[in-house]
Amino acid sequence: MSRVGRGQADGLTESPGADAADWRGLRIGGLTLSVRGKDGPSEILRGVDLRVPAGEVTGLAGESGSGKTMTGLAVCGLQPAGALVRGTVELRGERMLVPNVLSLRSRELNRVRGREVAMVFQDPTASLHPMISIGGQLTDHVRHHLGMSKQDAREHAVSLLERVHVPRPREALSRYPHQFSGGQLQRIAIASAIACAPSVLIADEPTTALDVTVQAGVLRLLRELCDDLGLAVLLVTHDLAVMSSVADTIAVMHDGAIVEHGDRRQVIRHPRNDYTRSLIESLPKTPPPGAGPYDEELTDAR
Amino acid sequence: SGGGSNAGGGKTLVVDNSFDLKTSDPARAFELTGSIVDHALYETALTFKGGDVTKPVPGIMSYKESSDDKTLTLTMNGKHYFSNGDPVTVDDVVFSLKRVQGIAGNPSFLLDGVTVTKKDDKTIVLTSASANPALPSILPNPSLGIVDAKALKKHGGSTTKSDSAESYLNKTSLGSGPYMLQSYNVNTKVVFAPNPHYAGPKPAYGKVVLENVAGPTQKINVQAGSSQVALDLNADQVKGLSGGKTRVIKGASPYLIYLWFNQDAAYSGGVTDKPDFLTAIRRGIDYSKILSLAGEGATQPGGLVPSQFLGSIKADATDSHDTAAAKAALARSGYAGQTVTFSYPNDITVDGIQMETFAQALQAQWKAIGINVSLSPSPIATFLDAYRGGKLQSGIMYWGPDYPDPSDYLVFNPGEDLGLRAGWKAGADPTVTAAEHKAAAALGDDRAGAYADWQRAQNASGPFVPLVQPGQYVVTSSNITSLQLNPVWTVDLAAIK
Amino acid sequence: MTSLPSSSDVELAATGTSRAGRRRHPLLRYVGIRLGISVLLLIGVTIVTFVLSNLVPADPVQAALGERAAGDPKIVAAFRAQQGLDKPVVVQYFIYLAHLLQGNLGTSTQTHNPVARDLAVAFPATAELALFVLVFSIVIGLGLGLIAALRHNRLSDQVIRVFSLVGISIPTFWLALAFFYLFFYVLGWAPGTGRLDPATTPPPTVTGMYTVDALLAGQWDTFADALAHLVLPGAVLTLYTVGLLIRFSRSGVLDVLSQDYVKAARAKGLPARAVVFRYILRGALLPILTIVGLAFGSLLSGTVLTEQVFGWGGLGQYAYKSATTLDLPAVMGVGVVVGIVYIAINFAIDVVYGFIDPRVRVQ
Amino acid sequence: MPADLEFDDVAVSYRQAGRADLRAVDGVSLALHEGEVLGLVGESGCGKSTLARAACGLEPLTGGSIRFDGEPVTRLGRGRRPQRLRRIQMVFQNPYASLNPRRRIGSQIEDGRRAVTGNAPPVAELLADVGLEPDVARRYPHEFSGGQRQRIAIARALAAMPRVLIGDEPIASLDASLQARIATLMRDIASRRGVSLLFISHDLSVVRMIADRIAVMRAGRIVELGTAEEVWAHPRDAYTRRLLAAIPIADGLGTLPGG
Amino acid sequence: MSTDAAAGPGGRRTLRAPAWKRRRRPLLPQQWRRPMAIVGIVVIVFWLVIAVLAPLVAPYDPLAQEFARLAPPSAAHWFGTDVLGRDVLSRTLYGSRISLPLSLILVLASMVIGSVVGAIAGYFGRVVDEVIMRIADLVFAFPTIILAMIVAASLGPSLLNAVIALLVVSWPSYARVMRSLVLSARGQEYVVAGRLLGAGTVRSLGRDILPNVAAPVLVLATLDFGNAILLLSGLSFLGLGAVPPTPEWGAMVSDGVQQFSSWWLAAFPGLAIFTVVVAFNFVGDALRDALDPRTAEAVSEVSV
Ligand SMILES: Nc1ncnc2c1ncn2[C@@H]1O[C@H](COP(=O)(O)OP(=O)(O)OP(=O)(O)O)[C@@H](O)[C@H]1O
Ligand SMILES: Nc1ncnc2c1ncn2[C@@H]1O[C@H](COP(=O)(O)OP(=O)(O)OP(=O)(O)O)[C@@H](O)[C@H]1O
Ligand SMILES: [Mg+2]
Ligand SMILES: [Mg+2]
Repeated sequence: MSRVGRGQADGLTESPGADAADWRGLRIGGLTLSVRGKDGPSEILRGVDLRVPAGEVTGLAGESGSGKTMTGLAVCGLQPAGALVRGTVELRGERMLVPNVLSLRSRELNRVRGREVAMVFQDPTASLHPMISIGGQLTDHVRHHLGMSKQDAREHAVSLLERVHVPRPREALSRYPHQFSGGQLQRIAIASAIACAPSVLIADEPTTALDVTVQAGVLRLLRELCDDLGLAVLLVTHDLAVMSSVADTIAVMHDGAIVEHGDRRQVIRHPRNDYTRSLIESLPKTPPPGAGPYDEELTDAR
Repeated sequence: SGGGSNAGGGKTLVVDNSFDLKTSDPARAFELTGSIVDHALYETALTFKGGDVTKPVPGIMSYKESSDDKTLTLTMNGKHYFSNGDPVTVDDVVFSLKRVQGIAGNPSFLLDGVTVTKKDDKTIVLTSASANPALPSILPNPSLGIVDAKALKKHGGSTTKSDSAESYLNKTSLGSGPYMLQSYNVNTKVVFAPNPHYAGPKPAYGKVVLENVAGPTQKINVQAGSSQVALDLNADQVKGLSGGKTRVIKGASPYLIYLWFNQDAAYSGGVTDKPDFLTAIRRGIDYSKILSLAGEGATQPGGLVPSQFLGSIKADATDSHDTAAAKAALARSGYAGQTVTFSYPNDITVDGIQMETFAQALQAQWKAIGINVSLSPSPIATFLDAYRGGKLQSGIMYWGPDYPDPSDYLVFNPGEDLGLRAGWKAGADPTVTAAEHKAAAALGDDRAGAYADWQRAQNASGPFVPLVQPGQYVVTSSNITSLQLNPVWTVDLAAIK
Repeated sequence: MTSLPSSSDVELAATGTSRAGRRRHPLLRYVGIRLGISVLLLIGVTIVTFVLSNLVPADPVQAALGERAAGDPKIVAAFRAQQGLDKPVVVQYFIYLAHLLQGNLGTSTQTHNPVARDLAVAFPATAELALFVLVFSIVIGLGLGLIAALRHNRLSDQVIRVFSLVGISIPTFWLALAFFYLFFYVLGWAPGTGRLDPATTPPPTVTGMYTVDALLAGQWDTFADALAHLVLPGAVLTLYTVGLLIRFSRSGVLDVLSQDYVKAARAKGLPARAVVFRYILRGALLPILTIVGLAFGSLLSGTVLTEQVFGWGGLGQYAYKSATTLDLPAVMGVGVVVGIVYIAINFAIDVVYGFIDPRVRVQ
Repeated sequence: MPADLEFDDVAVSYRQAGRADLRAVDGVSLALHEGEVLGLVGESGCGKSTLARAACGLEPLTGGSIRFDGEPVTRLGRGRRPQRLRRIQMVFQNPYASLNPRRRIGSQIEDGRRAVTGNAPPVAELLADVGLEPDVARRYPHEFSGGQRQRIAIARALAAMPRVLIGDEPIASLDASLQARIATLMRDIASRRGVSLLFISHDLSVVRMIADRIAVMRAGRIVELGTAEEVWAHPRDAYTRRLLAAIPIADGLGTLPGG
Repeated sequence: MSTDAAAGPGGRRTLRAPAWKRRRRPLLPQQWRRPMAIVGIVVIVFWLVIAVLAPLVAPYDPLAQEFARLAPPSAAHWFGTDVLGRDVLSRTLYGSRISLPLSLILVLASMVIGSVVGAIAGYFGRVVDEVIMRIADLVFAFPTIILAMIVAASLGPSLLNAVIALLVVSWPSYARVMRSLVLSARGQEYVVAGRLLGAGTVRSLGRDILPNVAAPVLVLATLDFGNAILLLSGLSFLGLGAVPPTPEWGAMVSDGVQQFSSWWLAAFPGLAIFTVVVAFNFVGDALRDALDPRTAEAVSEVSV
């Protein structure tokens, strides 16, 4: 838990004030995180600065172990027990303004996460409870946060499943995770994340466990949701190709810090940082396959 | 909480006993607890008065013995009634005795060679093939309790092996004793209620609970007042219990704890069948230590017959501790350090004492004179199996009287039951056998002397070493004023006041 | 390994559904298989008990008959014939099995009672103790295990762990003695041995468990008495069982805590209570259930030492007495009964598994 | 071109409790020519690994036959693998699981050398081949990164002087930055040593870089087979087309893959 | 939590590997620094020293019956004397020479037997596996102590027979753990790789599988050690184990039962049992924590 943040804790403000029009989304400033490791404390994040504006997909790339996941978790207050977090995570949504998520007490935090900040994890088979029905997992937080009745929540869940293109949504509610394919599960997980209409969605490698064809579908869905709902999406992935296709801006992380953040075209084509460059150079040099219609329109689909 | 509480009509008495109960059918029961139970439920043809077992007295019947001790005439003695109100008849007595013989249960040997005949409605005659001077002393045995023949026949009772009345008798007693069975659980407790038709004086307690409790716990129970009588405590346990809330009653136990050494070359290991070795063994025993282990009241027996019985003798000088003599004898015996295996049952106690305690003490004492002994404990069941087969090299065991007569001890002779267990075959020791025959044949006042002579012959060359006759202790709460110990039925529940 | 049904997920989903829909009563089939396995195990148990008792080198006749009677060949022969000991072993087994199916477990050589009747008294005694212990242990053990796991590596976790390890490390026979000495002998707080005060008449038998029967009969004094007698042996066994349950529920919950779905539930902003009871406990339910079943099984047979000290007159004491006196019908009876209970519990747990785990339920 | 490894109508089924058998590989006919690099692509669960395992004799065939050097590949039972078949070697997906953590690198590679008679190259040479210093032979697997481990695994496979090398998604568990490098390494070594390579991957863009020919598999069947360029540029099968369309391209243009 | 677990053979979660520097050997010296483990080790070392040096540290001969009987603890006899007038302290100290080596033998023997049987079941699978595991199930279904009692009662009491009796009931837990470990190890890629390079059954089991599954089994053994002491002393307590005058702890406690008011007879040997058992449990628990989670699971499933 944050020690520094406590001092300025003024909790969260429902409905943002006058400066609300300024910008919406998530702003991470000077985020550091250290855990007590086997040989003394080790810094996992060393001052992460990142802006995730609403209506955009912000990609967070970097090699394994660079701290991408930890950044996402820290934003939701899900850092490992005993970890020391400092810095600010400012959240500005339609309904809520939180000067620093890190300084919230757990009950306040519970009002924020799931409702304003939602998270999608890498492996959908692991992130859904195997013994609770899809309906149960889609509605419990909705009823908690929005105070919906059971019936309303179920109707809402059906519309959510429709939204993420899960076939036969009504039947799906009474089924269990093992009865779905990985891609469907990831869609369900996304549905659960957007159920309370959050303003920020953190997706931690949402497609790594999926096949390319399925991945393509999920990526499209993310893009669609971001555009339609005006979500601020933080997409964590190590795959620059994936990043290149959906992210508006790309941040590259190395050893617990952001080393480069810029427009995706600029980052991919003209990386400024050496580390980014080495990442990009290691990609297979592949022209686009012949089959797919090389669609100019799609290129700047926003 | 149970102590003397007034439950229903009368006071409740709780007696703690470490159960060896198997059945309450008198014709089948032959264990200590069974005797306590059956003595309270059933009257016998003859009986003993209090703790005196030297002279049988009339029970349901009075007796007259023929001069050759072969015929015993029993005559109905006053009126006795079963708990259901029916009078006890001669037929009931005949049926009961024949049933014991017929169903071939544990106690049927008591009437081996005895023919039971009804003479008339008042008299029966018991005839034995050979002189049977012990018969009057055998008849008070609770196993020979008189059951209601008419009622029992209705529930499968018969005088043959087809008898199936046992389970009925384990629920309902059919006796004329002071109590009748109220409830019976072979593992936990037996509860008695007074027999309304009992011919004798009404017992002091309206309800008696005989409860299965391990020895050490009995002590606590009496101290805590949750029971009034504890039957299985040893000298160490009763220390400090006299006075105050509890009272200790001491008596001599009828048990004889003895050692045996196998005479069969196949099992003797070339050691235990040497007379000199046996001498070393006897002189190597520190009886004072043994007696201190057995506790106050224990005595060193002179022979195999316990002190209460006719023909018992006192220990003499040859049975004293003398390490020098022991070592000398050992040297003569040619013993060369072989390990002698010493067996004993480790899950039973005699008057609260474990055989194990003695065994360990003896092991150490013999070690001091140079004999290596290794102890070999086993549960009584496995122990008996090997022991009865005569396969054990040596060991310690006890003998409880089947009936209070020295003839019960003739089994310790060459070729007899216990003699064989020590590998002592018939004809192995003519001197002892001669003495045995003399004792068995003796009549009347000659018997005591003949049995004493027989025991001395045993001591001189036999494989048995009488080790100790323990003391018997009963702890009662101080409000118990009268309790009589008896070697045959341990304690008369009805006589406790 | 995960092998996600793949291909374009939209397509396959349709076929997946219909396939699942067509399958008939997968649960029934599952239960059937479990039942079959249980029956096989049961037969195995009867064979083992039978073989074991026949391997016993000592002669049961000697143990059953008294000093004098065992020397009498007539009596011995009568006894052998009555017990069926004169027939070939295989025949004996089938006779045994046939009797078993009729609920006839033979007659104890020691108590002269039908073994079934002895067990009908001994089993409820132990079951009462075991259930009493189990109820307390589950409440305390699972609660503490949960707390320890949730407070992983903090002081409370360490304290609970030490407590649990101490619980499973104390020799029960010694603790039983110590408790008895202290609370009965020295302090006089607890009642003595046995299940009831000697003067108390047991309540009319319905279940054979005195507390339950007393309640059914409305005998409050008897109930209080029976309960008071349960406390000491109960406490001794509870300490051990609690230790066991803490240990396993803690590790079970820790396993679940590291699962992504717990993280996901927390990320949804659910209150801590909902996360714990809805997500964590449900996830840990199966391993915990297994442990509870095992604990009950081990309680049934693990009471031997405690029953010995407290003179409980239950299955443990009965087993001990029959084993040492080589009362073979009784030993076999105990073996079969404990085996049946163990197998039945495992079967029940398997079935419950099937009901609560959708992966089994709708495979 | 003569074929080193020939699949002829191969089928492999798995038994499933309470369900019909699963035909994981369903009538595959395929030939791996001498010195060729054949890429096998397809989605998760389509049967790629099963086919690879069958080629090593690790799965019993339910139909068809696999021939190596003209002789059938027999099932690997309890006994030791016949000398002849040890010329087929495999590199596995997970570099963390494919090396015995309790044994030194050197001795594990030695195992490979001892597997076949004949003069296998020395350990140092094998390590140099995969770009590692000779002195790493004394170390244990946990001291290496994933990429290094995969190199070691390749060296071990090469030590047995294989004629056919099968890579079952050898790059799938590596960091993106390493994938292309390891794939190229495998190709280079294979061509240098004249080994035929069956390279399995679900990443078409990498396979395309190194394979001579590409086979596309779906639900246990080969749906398309052709030269790398053909398959990449002019896929005939609809499924292949969809697969290709789904590949995201790191061009910085924001092209959403088709789904 | 490092991602190591996920990088395990199942490869269930991560498709990519974590950085190599995070990879650690399973046993960390860190685990030994926990207070519980330290206490455990100190106590075990204490008892080991006592066991080795008993003749030097014990004040008297444990068998000498030369003192006042049933004397309470005093300056001359710290732990008092027993029924036969032996020094309880000396007997308790000498007791470590009985319990520790015997439990070790029991644990080692059941570990070896169980592991071999379990490894065979896991490696060969199919019928072999079925038969072996059903037998193990049977032993589980049969009440441990009762089974041990029957064996001990029929073989006759002796420590060796008690060990044999307990061996009969204790091998299956090792077999189960070993089987499940071998079962998962069998499919490991390095095992398959070894087989492809021509390793036969023996070499594959001995080189690739067993060394890699030894750690959890050893941890189970440590955890089981306490259990073994408890069971052995329990049998002796029932008179089915140690033969007098051997100073065995369980038998000494049982002597104490006979003399309730002489509390010192039972109290001290009981404490001795407790300290050893709890020490082994402390160490075993710490060791289990040090194992990586997947294998720890296999251990925890069985050690009831
Ligand atoms: N629970 C934890 N406790 C301590 N350290 C942790 C924990 N989880 C992760 N770490 C460490 O934090 C660092 C960053 O991990 P993180 O999971 O954020 O990396 P990542 O960039 O997401 O990598 P990947 O691409 O493999 O998912 C790593 O060095 C990792 O070992
Ligand atoms: N041992 C097995 N038992 C039963 N089914 C199996 C087994 N191994 C694989 N399968 C099934 O066979 C099918 C093909 O599996 P295979 O491992 O060959 O696929 P793959 O193409 O290698 O997939 P991936 O890309 O995920 O490795 C899958 O549906 C899988 O679930
Ligand atoms: Mg990550
Ligand atoms: Mg595969």
